[in-house]
Amino acid sequence: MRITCPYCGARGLEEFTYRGDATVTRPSSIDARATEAWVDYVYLRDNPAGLHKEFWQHSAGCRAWLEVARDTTTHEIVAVELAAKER
Amino acid sequence: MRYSLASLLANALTGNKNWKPVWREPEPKRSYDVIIVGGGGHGLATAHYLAKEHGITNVAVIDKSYLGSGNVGRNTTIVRSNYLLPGNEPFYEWSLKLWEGLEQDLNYNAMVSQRGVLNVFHSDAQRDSFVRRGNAMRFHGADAELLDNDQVRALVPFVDLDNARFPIRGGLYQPRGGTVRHDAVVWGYARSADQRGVDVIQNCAATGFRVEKGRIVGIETEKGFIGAKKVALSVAGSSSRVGEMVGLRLPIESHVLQAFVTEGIKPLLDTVITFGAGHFYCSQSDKGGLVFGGDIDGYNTYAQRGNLPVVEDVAEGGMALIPAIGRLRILRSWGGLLDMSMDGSPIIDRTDIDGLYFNGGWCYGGFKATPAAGWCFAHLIATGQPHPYAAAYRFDRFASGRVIDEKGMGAQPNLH
Amino acid sequence: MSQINRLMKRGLVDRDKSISFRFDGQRLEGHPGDTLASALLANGIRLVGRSFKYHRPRGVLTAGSEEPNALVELRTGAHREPNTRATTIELYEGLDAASQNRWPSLKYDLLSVNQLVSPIFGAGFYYKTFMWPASFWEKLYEPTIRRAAGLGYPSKQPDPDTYEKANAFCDVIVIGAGAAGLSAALSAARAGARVILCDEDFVLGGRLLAERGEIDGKPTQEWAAAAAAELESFPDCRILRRTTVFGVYDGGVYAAVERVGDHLRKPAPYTPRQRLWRIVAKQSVVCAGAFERPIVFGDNDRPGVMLASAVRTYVNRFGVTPGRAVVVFADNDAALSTAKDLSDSGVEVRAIVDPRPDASPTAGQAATAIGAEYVSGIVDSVSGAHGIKSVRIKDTQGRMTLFNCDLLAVSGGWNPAINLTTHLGGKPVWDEARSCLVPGALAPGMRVAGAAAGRFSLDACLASGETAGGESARDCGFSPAAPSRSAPAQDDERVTPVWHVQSRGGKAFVDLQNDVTVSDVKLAAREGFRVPDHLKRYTTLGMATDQGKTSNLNGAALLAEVTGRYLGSVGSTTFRPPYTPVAIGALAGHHRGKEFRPKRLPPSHRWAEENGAEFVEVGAWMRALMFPKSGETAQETVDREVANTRNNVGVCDVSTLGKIDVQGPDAGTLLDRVYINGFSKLPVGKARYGLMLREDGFAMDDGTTARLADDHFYMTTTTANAVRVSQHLEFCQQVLWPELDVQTVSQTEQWAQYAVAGPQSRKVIEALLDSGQDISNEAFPYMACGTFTVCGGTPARLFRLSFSGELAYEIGVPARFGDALIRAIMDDGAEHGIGPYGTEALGVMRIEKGHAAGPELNGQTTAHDLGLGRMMSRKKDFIGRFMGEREALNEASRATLIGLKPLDPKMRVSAGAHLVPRHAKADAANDQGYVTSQAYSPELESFIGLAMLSDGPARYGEVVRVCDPLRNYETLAEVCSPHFVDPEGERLRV
Amino acid sequence: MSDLQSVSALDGMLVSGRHGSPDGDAGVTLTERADLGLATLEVRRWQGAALDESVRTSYGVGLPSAPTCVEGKDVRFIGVAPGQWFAVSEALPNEMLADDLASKLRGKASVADHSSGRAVVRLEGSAVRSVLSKGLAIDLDPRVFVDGAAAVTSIGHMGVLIWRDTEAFDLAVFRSFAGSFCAWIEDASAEFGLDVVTRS
Ligand SMILES: Cc1cc2nc3c(=O)[nH]c(=O)nc-3n(C[C@H](O)[C@H](O)[C@H](O)COP(=O)(O)OP(=O)(O)OC[C@H]3O[C@@H](n4cnc5c(N)ncnc54)[C@H](O)[C@@H]3O)c2cc1C
Ligand SMILES: NC(=O)c1ccc[n+]([C@@H]2O[C@H](COP(=O)([O-])OP(=O)(O)OC[C@H]3O[C@@H](n4cnc5c(N)ncnc54)[C@H](O)[C@@H]3O)[C@@H](O)[C@H]2O)c1
Ligand SMILES: Cc1cc2nc3c(=O)[nH]c(=O)nc-3n(C[C@H](O)[C@H](O)[C@H](O)COP(=O)(O)O)c2cc1C
Ligand SMILES: [Zn+2]
Repeated sequence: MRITCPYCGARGLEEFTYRGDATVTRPSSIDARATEAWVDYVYLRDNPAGLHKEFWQHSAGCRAWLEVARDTTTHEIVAVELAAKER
Repeated sequence: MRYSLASLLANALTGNKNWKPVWREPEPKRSYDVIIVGGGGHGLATAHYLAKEHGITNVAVIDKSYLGSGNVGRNTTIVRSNYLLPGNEPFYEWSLKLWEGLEQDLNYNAMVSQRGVLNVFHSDAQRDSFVRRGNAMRFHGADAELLDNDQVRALVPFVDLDNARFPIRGGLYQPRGGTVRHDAVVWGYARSADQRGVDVIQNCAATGFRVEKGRIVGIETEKGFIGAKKVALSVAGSSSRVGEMVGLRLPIESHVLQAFVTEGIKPLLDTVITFGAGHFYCSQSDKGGLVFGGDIDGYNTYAQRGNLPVVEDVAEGGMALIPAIGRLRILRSWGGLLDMSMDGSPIIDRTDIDGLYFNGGWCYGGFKATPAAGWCFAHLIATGQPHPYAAAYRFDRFASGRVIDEKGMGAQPNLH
Repeated sequence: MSQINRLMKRGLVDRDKSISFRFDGQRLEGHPGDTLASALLANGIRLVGRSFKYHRPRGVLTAGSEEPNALVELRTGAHREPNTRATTIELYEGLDAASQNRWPSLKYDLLSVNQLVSPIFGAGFYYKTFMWPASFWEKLYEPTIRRAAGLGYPSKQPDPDTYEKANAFCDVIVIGAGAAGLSAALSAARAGARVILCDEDFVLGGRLLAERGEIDGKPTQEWAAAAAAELESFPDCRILRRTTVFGVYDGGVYAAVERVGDHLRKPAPYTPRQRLWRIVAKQSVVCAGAFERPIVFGDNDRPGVMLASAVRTYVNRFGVTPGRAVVVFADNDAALSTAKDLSDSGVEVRAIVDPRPDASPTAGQAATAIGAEYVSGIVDSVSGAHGIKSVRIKDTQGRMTLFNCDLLAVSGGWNPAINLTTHLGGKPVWDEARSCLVPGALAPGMRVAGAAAGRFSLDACLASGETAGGESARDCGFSPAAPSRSAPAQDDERVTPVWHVQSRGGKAFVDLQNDVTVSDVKLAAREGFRVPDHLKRYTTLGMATDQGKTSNLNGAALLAEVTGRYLGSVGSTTFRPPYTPVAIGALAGHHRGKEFRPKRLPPSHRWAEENGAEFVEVGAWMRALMFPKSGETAQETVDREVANTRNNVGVCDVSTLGKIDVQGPDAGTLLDRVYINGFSKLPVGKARYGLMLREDGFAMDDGTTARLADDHFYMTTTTANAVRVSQHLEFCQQVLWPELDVQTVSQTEQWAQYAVAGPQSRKVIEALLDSGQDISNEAFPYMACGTFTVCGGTPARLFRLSFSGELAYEIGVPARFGDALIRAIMDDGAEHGIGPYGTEALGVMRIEKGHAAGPELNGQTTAHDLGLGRMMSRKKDFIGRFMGEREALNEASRATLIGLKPLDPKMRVSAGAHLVPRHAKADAANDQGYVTSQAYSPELESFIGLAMLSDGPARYGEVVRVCDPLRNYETLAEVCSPHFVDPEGERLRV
Repeated sequence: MSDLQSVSALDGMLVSGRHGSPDGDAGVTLTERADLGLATLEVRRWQGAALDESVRTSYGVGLPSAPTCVEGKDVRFIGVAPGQWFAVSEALPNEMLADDLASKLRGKASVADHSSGRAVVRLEGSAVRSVLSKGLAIDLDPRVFVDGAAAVTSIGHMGVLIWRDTEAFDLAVFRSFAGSFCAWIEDASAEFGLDVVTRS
């Protein structure tokens, strides 16, 4: 598998570190009532057969965290973006 | 037909014409007391124990493909009970006990081979954590031995003990661990369940679930709707996909683990060995091939195949541990879909839907669990109560924090 | 024996030169250009091996990598390679090969008795027996089975050869250099594309080398040579001979192995035996050709039964005839050229046997032309165990004719080599017209041409190759010339497949290597194993080293027949990488032995070596474990190092700690969010200990962070977690809080950092400092940090931190001064009695101080467990806060950090031992914790330990059992505070 | 100046002279580029334009927005990540480069010194691409990896920053890996012959 890093270009899988589901958002509240949101954030995952939006870091390259849209049934990569949208 | 040397001889004399199918191929009935979705090791074992231990025989096991097409047919067949945490150890030890009596129970030779499982370590810190584990095993009545380098050398003379990048400093050994012939487990359980009246139905994927007033009433399949009082999911790497059909969002990711086998060779390796400084574990099959594997590929997938970096990583680990395998050739590599859970431990539990039960999250280690998982899952389905050995395998442990994290890697499935 | 079967003419062997080699100890000769198989055949040797289960005598079946029978042990000693296919071994001077799976000899093999009891040894017999008594399985049955299983013997010595890996990139990879592949490569290269052409063979040409046709008026062998020469002339075309593409992976990654030195007695100096190629290609053209398939009949495994196309290969390419009197048995017209080529070479063809119900007139004509008999019928039986002597042919009327012959050339048609087209999941599809599986959906960028695509005629191969090569180039942005050839719309080949024939002979083998017979397939079907995958798993059909290249489809056809199904609907098993078996060494390359993983050496490494240090692997680092003096035991060394540090002063390289520069206006805010305690209010010039959690609330790492400037912090992490923490921070910055203005970068490599610890440490540091810099206790108190210069202007960072619990400093200089600084420290410290200490002594001192480290920060512990619960800020959100506050993570009953003092100070508190109450049984029910770390404390003159104990801090003073049944050890110890030495920390502050 | 002797990262790791195949001219020459000024700069939030402006003023070039090199007055800037550059200088050796950058770019970029943290070697020769391709999984074709191109990647499990300077390749590897890097390069270049030139 090769991922096209928006900065470095296409590189082999071995240069990247996987982190998983990129659709989750860290809850903003630490209020006791936020339990469900936190459990969901930390432990529950989208795990679709098909298009999956996921975090990868180009850890052996530019170290940018990436949001990759990839088909989990074919490994086809549809889109790659930098996770940090502003700088 | 009972299997024995006598039956082999008798059949040989009659031209082997009288052997019967190992299981029937029934059409699904309109409904069952229990439908088990997933004809892997766990699903079939569950059916066997439901019938045998609980007398529940109006049961169907359905699988979307041929029996044993999932992980049970593609794993490296290592069985052991060398676990650390109290939530795990009694369960796996029970499983090992069931393996020990399996063939007599099933009247099927699954080639349970207690050739020993050796985990080598390379540092004092690693030794200390292995000792902690070995002692936990002893506390639970399992067998464990701490080996020094001479003892390691005696077991596996060709490992690179001293001249390695990470020299070996000893090993934790479980003599009762070993391997079991994977396909035989499938066929043995299927045959036994079938003989007890269970319908084993292949090529019949579950495609949907019918829930009425919070209670399961049956499932949609490729062969039409089948009614059921209880439905039990045991679909391993497909857990999320199947769960999604009934609205379950699971603490599980699907990952691929690759495995490899070399060309057959005369006996080389008489035990199961695991490298402690890289990703490599290996045993020799009865056919003569070295069966080995390493780490998972590390990304979510349903493609049932992996990529080259892991192949190389495993080979590097193999060469580092056993430099004599350089000239042996890999014959075939393949992959299986793992249901990696958030703490690396499994789930055997009820769901929020009445009558719907879940068994999954076995990660890369559920083959060894097959008998006990079937045993405990059957108990849960039959009695509605978790079996004591599987009492910790609950969904709610994630919310409560009572996770069972053997590796201490936290909620990142690909690190377990 | 001379080369009795060497033909006078033909072939690509150099008859002027001889190569001598050995087979089973017998000295033989061949020529350059031979394979081991062709040389054996030239010498009239037909029996080359024994089969897996029944130990049947076997000969050469094919001339390629699909060979199931002719497997040998190649080379000797540590170089021995079992199961090597004689058909692919290039002959070299001194080659030494032995037959395998036979005892005592190839001719007389005792285990061949197995075949007599084969009715019992049918498919899957072992599942039905060997169950009583249970204990006999490991003791008797299994060892017996195992000794019988396997084929060749592995060398048990380290592989003495070297391997390497290489990466290559191209526009178009062409796999296979037959008619199709050469055409494809030519059209792509001519268009200007970067091309890589791989062929597993050592000569390019594929079947062009084995046939006698013409292309553009040139004999095919010449055309192939010319095409190869033209390809060589393109600077952008790389030709890899002896290179098998064995796997297709995602993203256009093709894995190939090049046998760089296998055709030599030993690899040329400075070159590897094999090289793994990782080829990234935008487009690929698979031109892997096709495998001829056998027809299954009784005793079809006898030496002398050979595929018809292989016979042609031996005759036309190697100038060898595998026999002197030949019968051809084929269901297709293409195989007739075998008869013609043999006859043209002066070999007698006795008969052509055609099993097709609709017998073809061509076959009869072909027979007449060469004076052979034509029989419409089948092979009924074969005689001659070690090599066929005659075949009995049954014609359609049931009449039998006996033909004496020593070679039976068989062809059951062709199967495209679709293997590589399925590696990414593409399912092959059944082509009814051609009676074979052809590639289905292809991987992105992949094309298939020639016989691999089911285009069997030469014209079709050339044309489809040319088109595929051109189109691939076009898809890479080049403009290929219009194709010069057009493929015939319909291949002229008539296909009426005959999979097996009902004959009287003995066992009829479907899978030759694994000895799977027709009756095995029938038995499996009878027992319910009715899909190809079940058939495979139950009978092992297709699981041998050839992966069923010559047997899978015959097996499926038989299965279809016995289960009454249409073959096209039966399906197939899955092809998986590798295409042919690949040596593990090649996949590891350079990364073995000491080079398994790179090593990291800290700045003081050379100095430590000079000073007799013992080293230990800590992750990738090599760290000094201790500095033994002669005559000391390890314990004495460590005791001395500890005592000297506590009494005088010691120095230890701590450069391996992760060091992260955190800069920017929001640096403090980021730290507040990753640590459980606060950092934004830390004054400049101060350092603070911090603990960070994972988001699930468990501890992740700890370390000190110093504030060097308002917008500049310097974080340290544990050695083990340095990489993880960097990634974690980057995630926080880039994903969670991109709005923060903070930048992080690893500085681990930049700074050499030494801990100088002990009552005399200030004096040592003062001596290093350039004058005018004050580090008195007042000016530079505990937890101070600052920038200084040392030794005449070297910039240095100084931190007053202590892991040892003594007055201590960590001093950092740019790593290029690291070597000199440790020497300077030792020089300056000499008068104060300085001594180096290693990680072992460091560990002792941190245990004496009760500092948590790796064994306690094991990913299963919480801040509460580490006794740091109160550090968790209640004022802010931070990573892990919410989940860390879950009740289960803070219960008193959780195992919590404590100290242990053995009642008898001479007794160890063994790390890894479990803790149970003093008077309770040592079992799971009473298991209350475990020892994480242990040490001998010279200061306390006692062993001590750190442990995690349920409700620990409330139990100080209680005596518990320290149980280590694994090492058969037990002792009693008192629970105490983990701070054994100087609990108030007075020594730190002087 | 310091009394402490500076030791280069490759010192003692690779003997100078010929390694590997002794036949003909060495296919690769390795020269250590010691005492370079090496530093990273990372742009502060919203300071992109200002940083670029300051770099232009002080060093006479704009910062590249891709993994390529630009040659400024005394300093070469190499794009290594979004908003991050690796600076290399002979004129401002060792720590001087980072000091210079920090003083000139204050508030616009975070600067960190790496002059001691990397070993920089120059590889050149007829076989240089073949040798590098044994470890680098990037396309080194001269039309793809053009003069001035750069990449952060890895070589034999070691992190590396590589850039091309006409026909030579400069590689910055982490200091602690220098020994393993040397073992790797010795192995990879053995078939072509390796000439090692260390500082006299
Ligand atoms: C390469 C590899 C090596 C491994 N090595 C080991 C090891 O050495 N030791 C060990 O203990 N464990 C090992 N494991 C893990 C072990 O194989 C699994 O945890 C275990 O087999 C899972 O349980 P199972 O047998 O029931 O799963 P499976 O065999 O995967 O069964 C699940 C079944 O569910 C079916 N299914 C899925 N969806 C549907 C649907 N919609 N409808 C109907 N049926 C469906 C599938 O077809 C499949 O047959 C390994 C796994 C792999 C992949
Ligand atoms: N008349 C028939 O029935 C019939 C049937 C089949 C083939 N043929 C003839 O055979 C030829 C087929 O031409 P073609 O070019 O398609 O095939 P080919 O068999 O001539 O060439 C295939 C080449 O691919 C190589 N190869 C295969 N797999 C490889 C791999 N994984 N890695 C590297 N190399 C690999 C082989 O070594 C071989 O040289 C034609 O001449 C055709 O007429 C005829
Ligand atoms: C323990 C074990 C041993 C195996 N041994 C062999 C073998 O000797 N030969 C072989 O071709 N495949 C062997 N396989 C692999 C199977 O052929 C197959 O690849 C695997 O079961 C996955 O199925 P799939 O490749 O059809 O997806 C083995 C598999 C396992 C689990
Ligand atoms: Zn990148």
